[in-house]
Amino acid sequence: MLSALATAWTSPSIDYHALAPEIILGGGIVLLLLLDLFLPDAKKWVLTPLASFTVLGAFIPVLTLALSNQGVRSLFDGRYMVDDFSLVMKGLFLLAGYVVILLTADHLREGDYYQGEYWFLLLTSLLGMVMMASSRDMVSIFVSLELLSIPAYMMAAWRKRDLRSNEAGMKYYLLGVFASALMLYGMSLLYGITGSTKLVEIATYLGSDLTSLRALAVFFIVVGFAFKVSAVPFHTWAPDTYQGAPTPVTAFLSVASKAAGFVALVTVVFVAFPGSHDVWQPVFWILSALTMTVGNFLALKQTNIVRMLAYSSIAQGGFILMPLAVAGVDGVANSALRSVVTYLLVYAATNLGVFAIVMVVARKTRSGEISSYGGLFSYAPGIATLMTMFMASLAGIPPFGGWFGKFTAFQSLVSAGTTWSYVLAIIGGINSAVAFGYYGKILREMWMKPVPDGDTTPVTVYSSLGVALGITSISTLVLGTFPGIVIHFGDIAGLTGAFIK
Amino acid sequence: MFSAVTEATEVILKSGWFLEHAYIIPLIPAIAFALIIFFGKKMPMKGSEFGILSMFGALAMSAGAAYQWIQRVNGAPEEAYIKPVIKTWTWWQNNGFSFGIGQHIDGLSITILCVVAFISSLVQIYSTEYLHGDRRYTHFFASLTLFSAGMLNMVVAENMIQLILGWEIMGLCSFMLIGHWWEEGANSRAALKAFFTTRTGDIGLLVGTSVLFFSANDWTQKNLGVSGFSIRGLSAWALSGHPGHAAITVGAVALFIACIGKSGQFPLHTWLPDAMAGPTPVSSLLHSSTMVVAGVFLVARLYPVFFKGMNIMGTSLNFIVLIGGITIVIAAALAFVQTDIKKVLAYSTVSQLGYMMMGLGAGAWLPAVFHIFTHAFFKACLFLGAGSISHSASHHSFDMKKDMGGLRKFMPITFATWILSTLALCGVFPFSGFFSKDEIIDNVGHNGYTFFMIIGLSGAFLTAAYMTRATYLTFFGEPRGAAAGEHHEEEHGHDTPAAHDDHGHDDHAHDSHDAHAHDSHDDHGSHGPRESGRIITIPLIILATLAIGSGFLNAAPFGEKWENFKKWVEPRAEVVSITGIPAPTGGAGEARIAEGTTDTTVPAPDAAVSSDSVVPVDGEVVSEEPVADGEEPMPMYDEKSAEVVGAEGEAMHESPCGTETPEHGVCYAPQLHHAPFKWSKAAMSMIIVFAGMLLSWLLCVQLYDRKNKKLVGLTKRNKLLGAGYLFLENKYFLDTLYEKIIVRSIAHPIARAAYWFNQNVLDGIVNGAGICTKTVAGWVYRNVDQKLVDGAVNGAGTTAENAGGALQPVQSGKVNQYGALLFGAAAIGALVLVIINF
Amino acid sequence: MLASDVLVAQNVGFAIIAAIMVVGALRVVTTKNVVHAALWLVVVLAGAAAQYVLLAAEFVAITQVMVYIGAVMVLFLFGTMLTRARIGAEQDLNNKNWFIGLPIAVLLLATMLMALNDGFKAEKLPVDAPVVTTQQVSDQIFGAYLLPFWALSFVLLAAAIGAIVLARRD
Amino acid sequence: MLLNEFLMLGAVLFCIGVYGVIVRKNAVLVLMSIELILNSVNINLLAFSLRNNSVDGHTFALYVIAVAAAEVGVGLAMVLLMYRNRRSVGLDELSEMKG
Repeated sequence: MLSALATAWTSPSIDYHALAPEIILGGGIVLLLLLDLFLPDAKKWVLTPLASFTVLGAFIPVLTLALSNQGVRSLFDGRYMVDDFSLVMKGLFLLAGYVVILLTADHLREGDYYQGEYWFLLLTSLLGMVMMASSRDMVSIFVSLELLSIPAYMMAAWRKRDLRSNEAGMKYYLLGVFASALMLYGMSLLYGITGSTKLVEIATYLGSDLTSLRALAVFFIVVGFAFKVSAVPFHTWAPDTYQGAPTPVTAFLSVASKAAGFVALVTVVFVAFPGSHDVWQPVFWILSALTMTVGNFLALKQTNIVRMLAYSSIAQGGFILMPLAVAGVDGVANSALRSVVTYLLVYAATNLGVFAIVMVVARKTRSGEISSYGGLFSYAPGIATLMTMFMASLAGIPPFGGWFGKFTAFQSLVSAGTTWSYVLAIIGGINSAVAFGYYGKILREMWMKPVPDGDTTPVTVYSSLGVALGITSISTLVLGTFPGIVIHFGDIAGLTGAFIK
Repeated sequence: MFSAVTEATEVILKSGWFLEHAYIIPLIPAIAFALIIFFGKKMPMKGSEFGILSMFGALAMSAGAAYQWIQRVNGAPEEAYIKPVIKTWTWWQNNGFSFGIGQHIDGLSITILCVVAFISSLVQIYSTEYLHGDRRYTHFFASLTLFSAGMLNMVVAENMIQLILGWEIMGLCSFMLIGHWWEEGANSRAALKAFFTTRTGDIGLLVGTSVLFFSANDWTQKNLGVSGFSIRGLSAWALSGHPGHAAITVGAVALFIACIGKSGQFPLHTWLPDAMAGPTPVSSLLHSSTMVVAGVFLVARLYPVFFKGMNIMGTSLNFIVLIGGITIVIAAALAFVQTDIKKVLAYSTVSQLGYMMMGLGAGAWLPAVFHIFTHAFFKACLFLGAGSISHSASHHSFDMKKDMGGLRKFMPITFATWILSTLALCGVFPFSGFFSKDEIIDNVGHNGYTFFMIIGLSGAFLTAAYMTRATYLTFFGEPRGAAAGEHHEEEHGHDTPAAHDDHGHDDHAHDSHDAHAHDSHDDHGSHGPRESGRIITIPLIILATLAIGSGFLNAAPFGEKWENFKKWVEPRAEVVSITGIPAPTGGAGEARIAEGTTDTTVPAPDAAVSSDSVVPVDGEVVSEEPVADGEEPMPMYDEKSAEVVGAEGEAMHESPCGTETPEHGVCYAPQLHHAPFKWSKAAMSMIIVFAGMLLSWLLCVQLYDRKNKKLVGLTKRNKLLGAGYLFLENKYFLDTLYEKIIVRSIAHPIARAAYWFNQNVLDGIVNGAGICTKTVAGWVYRNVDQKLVDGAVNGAGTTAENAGGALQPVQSGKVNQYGALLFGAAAIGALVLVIINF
Repeated sequence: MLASDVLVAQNVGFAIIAAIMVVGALRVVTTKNVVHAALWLVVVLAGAAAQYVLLAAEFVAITQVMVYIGAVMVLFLFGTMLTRARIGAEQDLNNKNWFIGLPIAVLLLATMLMALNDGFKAEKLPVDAPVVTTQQVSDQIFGAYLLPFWALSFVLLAAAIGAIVLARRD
Repeated sequence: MLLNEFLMLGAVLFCIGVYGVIVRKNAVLVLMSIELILNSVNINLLAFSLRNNSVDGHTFALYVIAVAAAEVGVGLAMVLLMYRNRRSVGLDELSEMKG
């Protein structure tokens, strides 16, 4: 008999404070849609500030939640948790979303886009990410994943008359659906084995019996998220999509969407599969090694800047995956989680900055080739300097943020102290050297090459782009110079259900 | 950090404002850098005034610190451990990690600080003339100043993280500076190559630092209360006997790989000659006297780690001494076949760095550090001299064969300073190189590395020989090419590539972009060679003076009294006792040290003295300190106590800082021995040096003056020499000497045997050795250096790119295939996992 | 074997429906006619709905019929028509990847069957399970799974609006 | 009824779907193959729901159906967009970006 018959339905008690970021975002989305419908075209400019205020408004309850001393807020019977980890990640998503809005504002105005719907989709995707950070059961994770993905598929194809943009959207969509199908199959198996969709309960019931099925389920779920973080060999969509999609969308995908994938991956792995590390550790090891290496080597061959950045971001994903390959070793889980969070924060700041510059430069040169950066320093020294800083950060050169992300990743590997972790550390070390090959290429273009067409009119930086550049560059610098700040985030980022039971 | 942990007698060391605030030294150029970046272009001197003033400031502070350090050492008992002046501020920390920034000032850092600040000041002054009118003049000074800040920061660094920071800043700046004239593709290639090569080595630095940190942190936290990044903590840890063999070896090897990259040691030396593509002041500052010694400095700084990790003095061979030895010979041989004067100097630098490494590897710490000191002066002088020639005489060419010759008449000051520095570099007696290089060789032999002593002597021979060749080509003979007033373009004809030492023309490091720099005002080709202006010659003169004089700081031949450098700089291997976990670190004026001694009957008289009061300000000595300059050691100080460690008075090992382990104390430097100076040994090396010069000179006359390029022709001519025929037209006084020694003896009737000897042996040596060296070196240069090593470096890049190319078909653009890859990978992964877990 | 253990009718029903579904699915991926493929898909989806009934999930079965056959299939047919696919057989529906696709599918199937066989062996489903009522499902949707439901509404909204923007002519 | 009967039916449908998405060039047919895969997941979920005596599987299956419907809508919109720009729905033609 199904026992649920006996229990009458009671209205679930909802902690509205805990859900405030989601509610504000949702309200903003609806308002945006309505205004878009009723406003005359001349007043449509209102939508842009509305979108940014929605995001910033959603950020306020994140702050108040972080400052309130209530500890972990558990909603819906533990299916939705607002803990420190989720708050840090929500903050990251919202800020990244805000920067993307800044990047898009002028881009939209100049291009041939549907503005209102674009903001609507962007905010919807952000809502999915914000929910992903708190989801602690498979249904929520699945729906959040779709909520953040489906708008992103369409945003990638948003430049409707551009064949490349179509292609980008189609590839992203198809592979995304394939991956989520695999993940769903894994989730169904997991549900079958454990009889629950709640991650914490799954961890309890996921014993050591049914081993082959358990391995299959865990693997398929990991693959589903590996697609999202574009880990090799599930990365194939990324370069094509990044190249074809409108640049702000690419920035959004390569930062926020990837971070959301990592959040889901980390949540599932740490909360639901702590006992199955025999399955996922080797998988992450191989994924990480492949991702770094293939990403780097393919990046070396690229001539298009966005495509190169796509491979660079794939390779960076490999570094973020690195600590997960040892997270099952006793006592390393915490430092691995901290390292992932730290790396994501640093990476988000740096990569968004890079894309801001790509947009600034593309506005002038109307080209996506790396060679169009020739002589950038001679006519836009500030931009070239900032780009140098971001490149140095991505390459892991102190004192810019990137080095610290790499440092924490290596720290986790070394503290695991197994042979395999050392081998992975060595692979990572070699890759971080190889990576300089293509970052250096850009530097060389900027500083040491003549301007390709001799056109040295200075570039114009719109105010919104300027603000975006300011935010990202200052964060990159501060995160690298005072890593104490980011460590603080990393420290509080305990994952409820995994470490604080 | 230590002061509170001892019960033993404490010695008060003098300190002073400059010592206490040495951390300001790197800040000065760092601030100047920012000023140049923001305001440089608007200033009357385009920002160079900021750079120069900041370097003067740094130099003044370094000098002040040096003075106070000398006071500190002189005021301490003879065998007391001279505690470095250490300060730490926590930069950030999280669980288990505490990263500080601060200063670690001891004799070594003071030495390098002074050298860097001094050379930087001169180079900056020199650059104002050399780069006058350059289009990126301001940027050049910004980079140069930031570079100095990086180097100074590395030198004062209290811990490894700070050191790495400085190290990386230098790497970045060298990239900018080498590629300063990037319009020529070779320059930006060289810049990338330099950065890439050193970055490759830097992986070792990161790995080594992490390994050491994780091995040492617990020990240092518990015993010293400092983190495992702290240089002082690592030194003590290395000598404490606690570290496992594997950990410290891996750490030391990894760090040494970084040093190989930075200091241009074999096999990563190839970037250094290529880096001569940068402007000459850059070569002088970065690639002779400061940046490249960073690797040597690191070894010297963390000497205990390398000492233990590499088993220095333990066996007759270790990694450091081996690499150093190989580098000496390889680089010196390569210097023979260069036509580019800067490349000769570059290889010479590599070779000299090999000496320093070899010295460090063989336990000759002090001579190696002293060689850093002296080498900086004469090598900077040589480089600036080369720059002076190209600037004023050879139309920005550095080709000795085509564009120089006979310049001694036109450039007397450059010539004189060049000769003095060359003599110093060769290690001729009263010049500074003698006191450092000879000491290295001497100590290497003394410490049982006989084979490497021979290598060192051969290196001295080769050094003398190639420097003589370079000198001959540049200053003697007839002016050629540009030096003879020919037009600049003409000498670029590819008609006469010298058959025996042609090297790729593409990596010629012409400073041809000086031409760009001077487009505005220069009158090309309309004047012959002339002496450079005062802004160039005055630094040359200053440096040449120091090339002569600096050796006397540690003139071992004249007895102990002259060994000041040893007294001031060498850390003393005394044991400092510690008991248990120390109290929190002391205040700013932490000037007390602990002496390990059993005699604790006399309480420390200064127990109540607050740390503030022992800080003399601005070099003033606080009178209450019990130890006066130059007086007897403290009465309770027991001579034997250095061998007896621990509060309980346990009998300790005889040499606590050698191979044995102290039980209740730590020490910060290994016990090293110095070879007693012997005139006989000095004489021997002098003979070798002079032999090198002489042979080289003869060869040069043969090859360049007589234009006698082929071995067959030379032999033929030598037969004619037998008739005493051709030398008559020789007009150089050393040719007369040559005639007297060789030709007369050949002609002499009693010298039929000598004739045979000459024909077959001396000739063989002169020609054979010379030509063999040239051939072999040429072969090595072409095949090993340019093809193998370069090939490996470039090949790695090509391989990586090819690997990327091989992967590209996977990215076919077809979405069905992407799907196939996704599901295929999932299927295979699932199959493997299912089978494993079946 | 007792008769009560073996539900002959259900097993036979399952087998027949399963066979039809597999054939239908194979036709979906092999047929040369796009409209036929859509119709075969209807067969598979209807078969799935029947299986859901066998699995005591009537509400899901009804939803399946309404959403898939009622809505999704219509979408597919519209999509087929709007893209002007010919109603008859076409030659150009497949690419040349069958030699990759077939091994992958077989390998994946083998792996999954192996794991399932290893995992659940001959485990039987409960025979007397009552049909899950719609109330139970709704209790869950508006209780524990309220937030995903809320999110789902945004998913559908986003999909609808985005699809309109992408598909409309302008 | 055996649990595995349903699961294996699901697995077979899944793999047929996988075959379909790899070999079908026509984008609409690929979308149909995806529906096969998603349906196999639903069969699994409901079979497990019965096995585990819990209602979660039903709810999950409903969410999957809803999401699948949304996905098909988006997919068909993209196919239409593609058709409008290229007059073709052949996925092979989407290879402007590669390498």
